[in-house]
Amino acid sequence: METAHGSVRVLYFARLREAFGTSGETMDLAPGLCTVADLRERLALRGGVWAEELAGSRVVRFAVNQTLCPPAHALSAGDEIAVFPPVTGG
Amino acid sequence: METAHGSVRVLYFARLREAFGTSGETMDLAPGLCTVADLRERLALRGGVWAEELAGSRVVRFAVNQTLCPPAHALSAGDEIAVFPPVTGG
Amino acid sequence: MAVRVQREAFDIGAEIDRLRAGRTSVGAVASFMGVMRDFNDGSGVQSMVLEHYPGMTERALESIVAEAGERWPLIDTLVVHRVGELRPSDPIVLVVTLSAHREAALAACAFIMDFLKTRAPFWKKERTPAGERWVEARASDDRAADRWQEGDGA
Amino acid sequence: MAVRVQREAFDIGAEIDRLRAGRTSVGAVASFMGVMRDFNDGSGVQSMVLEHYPGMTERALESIVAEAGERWPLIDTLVVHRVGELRPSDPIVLVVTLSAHREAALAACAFIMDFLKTRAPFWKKERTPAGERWVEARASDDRAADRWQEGDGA
Repeated sequence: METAHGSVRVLYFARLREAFGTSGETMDLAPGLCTVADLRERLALRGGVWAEELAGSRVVRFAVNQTLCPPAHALSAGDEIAVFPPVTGG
Repeated sequence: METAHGSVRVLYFARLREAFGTSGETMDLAPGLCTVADLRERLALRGGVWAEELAGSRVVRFAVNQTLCPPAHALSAGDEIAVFPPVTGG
Repeated sequence: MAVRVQREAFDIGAEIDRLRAGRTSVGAVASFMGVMRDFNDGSGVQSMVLEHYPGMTERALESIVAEAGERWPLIDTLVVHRVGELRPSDPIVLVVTLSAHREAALAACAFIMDFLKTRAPFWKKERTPAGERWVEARASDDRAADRWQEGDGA
Repeated sequence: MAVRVQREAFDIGAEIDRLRAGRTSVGAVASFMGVMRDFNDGSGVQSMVLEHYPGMTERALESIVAEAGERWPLIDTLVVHRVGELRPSDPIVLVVTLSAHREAALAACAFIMDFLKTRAPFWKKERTPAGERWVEARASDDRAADRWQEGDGA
């Protein structure tokens, strides 16, 4: 069931996945939820661990459709948005 | 049989060894033969392939006692002096 | 050019031999292998779990390797990165670059590692005597990646 | 730290495994392998003979490796260089550096190759369809070695 604006898939990895207790969810693209920065703000408003991880200045990376994106990146219906800490592979 | 000044061992490698037709010789440290540059000049005076390789501006390297040395390096009796083209290993 | 993400160990000698087999124009083979240490940030590490983002991982590695191929004349490139549980001394990542000359092979190998460290979605969680902890990203890794933007890459 | 000059081939995988065996503080293994190409300076090369200056060769390599060890925190270093007759695809030289972190291992590996290319007394003679010829030194190798004098080494 989608809204008029469509929805996006949001994925969480590593520390954020553990902190939030979920590896992902589907969110509706409501008015005011237009960019990656909007998404971060919207999630932080949930309070608790969400605010702790996302409300402050902690570095969080976002990938839209599997490509790293800056906060100003615009969201579209059907996007896969990943939210994760700076990577530590290699 | 050494002179009053003693002698040095001179070695030739690679293209120079082939051009000179020898891998080395013993030379007396006569007056005026004090540095690596003097040795180069002395050898070039032999003419022919010696002049061809050593009289001009062709790059030639010198090692004294197995360490690369500049032309001004002073020679001592008993030194092992190697004369060779720029190296091409690796 | 090949990129692999796998749970299994790899054999650096076999990987290099396979990559350069039959290629007589190769003059330079540079490689980097990242290995799990038994010590990090002041404490002993007993084991490690590597998490990744399937799909994006391969895309990110392919894009890094493609960028290296635009910057240097490479004959081939291999990137293998392990995921899952690892123990001290286990190889984690392997980068191999083939070129006619050493400058290209060595620079491309360093470049790929710097970008892999900052752009490829892998995360390490360490198990220490004091419990589990997610490894924090190093500021020096961001600086290492940034140096390639500043004009003189090679 | 080990330096070897030998006629025999070497096995890069076995060399790396032996060097890092039992060393759990190693986080980074960088390697460079120089390989004989079948083409150089515009003509096909059928075989090559590597001449060296026994005694000075080992001294020069040891001094280069020691200098790398002063510049970077290395756990160990291996240099193997072949002499005698070689054929296309044969490995010529191997440099392996071990460190806790990749920056040191990769920079030291490049540094050792740059200095080996300009200071270690090896000379290559190629056999081509047009006859034998001594390989000429490349000005770019001198420039590569010079860059380490200019302040920012890493």
